[in-house]
Amino acid sequence: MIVWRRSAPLSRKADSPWTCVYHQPFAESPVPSMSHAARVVFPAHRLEVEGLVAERGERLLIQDLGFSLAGGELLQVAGRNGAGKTSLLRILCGLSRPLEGRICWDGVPVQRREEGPTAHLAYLGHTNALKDELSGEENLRIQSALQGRRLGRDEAWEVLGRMGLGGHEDLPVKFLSQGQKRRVALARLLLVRRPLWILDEPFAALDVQVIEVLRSALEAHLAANGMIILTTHQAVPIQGRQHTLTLGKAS
Amino acid sequence: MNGLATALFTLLRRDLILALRRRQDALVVLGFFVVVVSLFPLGVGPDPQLLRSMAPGVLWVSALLATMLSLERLFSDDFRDGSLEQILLAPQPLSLMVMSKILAHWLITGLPLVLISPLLGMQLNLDGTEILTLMAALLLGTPILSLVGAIGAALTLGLRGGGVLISLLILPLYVPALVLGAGAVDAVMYGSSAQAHLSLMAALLILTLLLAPWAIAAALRIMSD
Amino acid sequence: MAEQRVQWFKFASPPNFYDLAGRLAPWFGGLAAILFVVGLYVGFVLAPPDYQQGNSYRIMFIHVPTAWMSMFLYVLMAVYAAIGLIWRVKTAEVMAKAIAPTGALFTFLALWTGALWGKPTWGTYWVWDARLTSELILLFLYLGYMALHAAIEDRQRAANASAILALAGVVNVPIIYFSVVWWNTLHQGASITVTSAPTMETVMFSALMLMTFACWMYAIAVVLWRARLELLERERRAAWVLERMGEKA
Amino acid sequence: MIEFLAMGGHGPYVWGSYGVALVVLVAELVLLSRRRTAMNRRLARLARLNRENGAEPSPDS
Repeated sequence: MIVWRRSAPLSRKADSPWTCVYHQPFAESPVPSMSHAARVVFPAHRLEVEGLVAERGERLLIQDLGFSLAGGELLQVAGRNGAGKTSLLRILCGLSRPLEGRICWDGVPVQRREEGPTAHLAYLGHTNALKDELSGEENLRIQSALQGRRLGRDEAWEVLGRMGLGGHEDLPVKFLSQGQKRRVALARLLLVRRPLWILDEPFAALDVQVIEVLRSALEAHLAANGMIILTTHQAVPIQGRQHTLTLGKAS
Repeated sequence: MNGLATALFTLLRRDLILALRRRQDALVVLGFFVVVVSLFPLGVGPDPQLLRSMAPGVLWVSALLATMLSLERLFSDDFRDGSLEQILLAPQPLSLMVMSKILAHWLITGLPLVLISPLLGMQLNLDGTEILTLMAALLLGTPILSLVGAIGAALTLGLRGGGVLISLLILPLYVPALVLGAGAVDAVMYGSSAQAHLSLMAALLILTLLLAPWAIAAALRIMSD
Repeated sequence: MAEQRVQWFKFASPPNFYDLAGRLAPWFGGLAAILFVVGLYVGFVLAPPDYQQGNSYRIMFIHVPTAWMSMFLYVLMAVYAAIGLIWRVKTAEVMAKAIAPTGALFTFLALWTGALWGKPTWGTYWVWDARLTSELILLFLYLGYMALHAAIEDRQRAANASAILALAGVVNVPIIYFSVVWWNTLHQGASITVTSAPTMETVMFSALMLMTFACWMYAIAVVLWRARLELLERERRAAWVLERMGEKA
Repeated sequence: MIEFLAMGGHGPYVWGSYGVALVVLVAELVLLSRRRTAMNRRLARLARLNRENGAEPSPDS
């Protein structure tokens, strides 16, 4: 089985699957058959944020912020530079502690969740969180295992192939271009199968093709009843229910 | 539980693989240890008796310095490329994940020091039992160095001149390990038993194992906030 | 429980602490001055020369209190650091930071006076005896704490990180002390036994106590003063600071 | 008096200890008060600027 897959991996067939395999089916049906994230349809979840207060240095960044997000919804966090967008995302992830406020997942404060405060989310920051010395496959399998999910080699290869990295799976990441590295990082998002994606400037410094890959991945995730919170400077049209939250309007 | 074991083992394996692919890092630490110890006779003269009586201290202080050298990169690589954030976000308890990383650090830097110490001990005229005691003491002591050092490495994460700062923060905390470790060899040298030293060292190791991971985890959360 | 918490936070709120510390500090300072004068009088005029050490033993009246203070203050600093870290009480964080320089200063004085006492007693300024050695390491711990605090720009993060260091240090201080004592006895080094001498007269003992209390009062006064300054600096954009400064201007 | 100052031959050590202690403690106080004046000046200016600009010290009060 494994040998057969390795000799003829899915990924080798198409060099640009984001147009033919991944994206296009999605345009027709809300649950694209080839998308990994979409194959899993998440049950209805709810993220609620109440009375969030945060400061950076001595500056009050966020004051009494509240919102709620349901499955299939996207929240775009907008605001000028330094308004606290990244800080907000890091708070939502649990990487930073807010001064006050509650973040609830399905009505339970995230700190009290049995599965752990971060078991419902996947985060993609400015950095790709990849190890240069490891190959894309190794990076993905390690990242996935760190999140508690053992990942087979075939699955890693398949996702990398869908990301248009066919033939690059076992190459150390340092030989990949910036855009290709970002694609490996995006592949991680698909693999960990978390209902909430928190993405910090996911479109920054991406070439057009990768933007398209990401866009369709986001749409597939929304279609699978996932949630997305992201910050972005670029206006990228995404189909699905969307909200915008603008930070730092007051000053 | 299974997920936890998988995650811990994966992190350990990842750090070991990375160390293997960047072998020079670990070798530099080992080389530093050997060079520092070898320079001492040039400084104090070749008198075998003098060298022998200085050997425990020289070997232990060199081991401390070699460990210091390796600490700076313990978390900073993961911090820079963003892997640390992913480790913080993993559902597993951070203090256990940290233990995996430290075990890897010890296997990469601490264990080689233990293994090469007999050679350096002979260079400094230590005899058989003294060398065995030295190895035992280093075997118990180098994990303490890794654990305590990791606190410093976590606290200086992302700071300019972090490497120098680590030494100031951590070297005073190394005093008990130094006293016990060098004392064990001294005790054998002066004809008594090293058992008391080694038992205390083991107790210290257990205490450090219980407390340090908590401090490291807290420090990592604070410094990556 | 909740009400108690509110009460405590009200007392510990920066403006209240600032005002209270400002009112209390001069009293502690004055008390320190009086105690120093009385303590020195008892120590130098009333206490007779020691039959073994002559007059050099009078260094004890400053050496021992500063050595005690250096250790007490480190523990106190760690306690405040822990309170600040766990309950996020800003004033506790500020207190921890304010204690460090005074603690380091007392440590330095303990070392300096110990060395000067060592010369007439042992014939050399520096002896690796247990107390001096652990004082030296304590000084390094204080310096490390202050260096880490200074190296981190963000105040909140600096307070939290150095709190961890202070806690790691305070767990280590007794271990360091005992390991150094042990090391010292194994190597048959010298050690000061004067303070524990059963023959110490009541006059000497009271001089020692007076000087210790004087050091305590001094430390409290100085720490409160410094904590006020730190608080002003940290909260310089807060309304209560502007109010108080506006009155003065 | 001279006898008192000589401390039975241990004068330099005794007075060296107490002298340095005095100098160090006073220096700490002086440094603190200097820091205080500097900060007062800076904060008073901040407060004045705040009033002149007509800005409320706290936006939500």
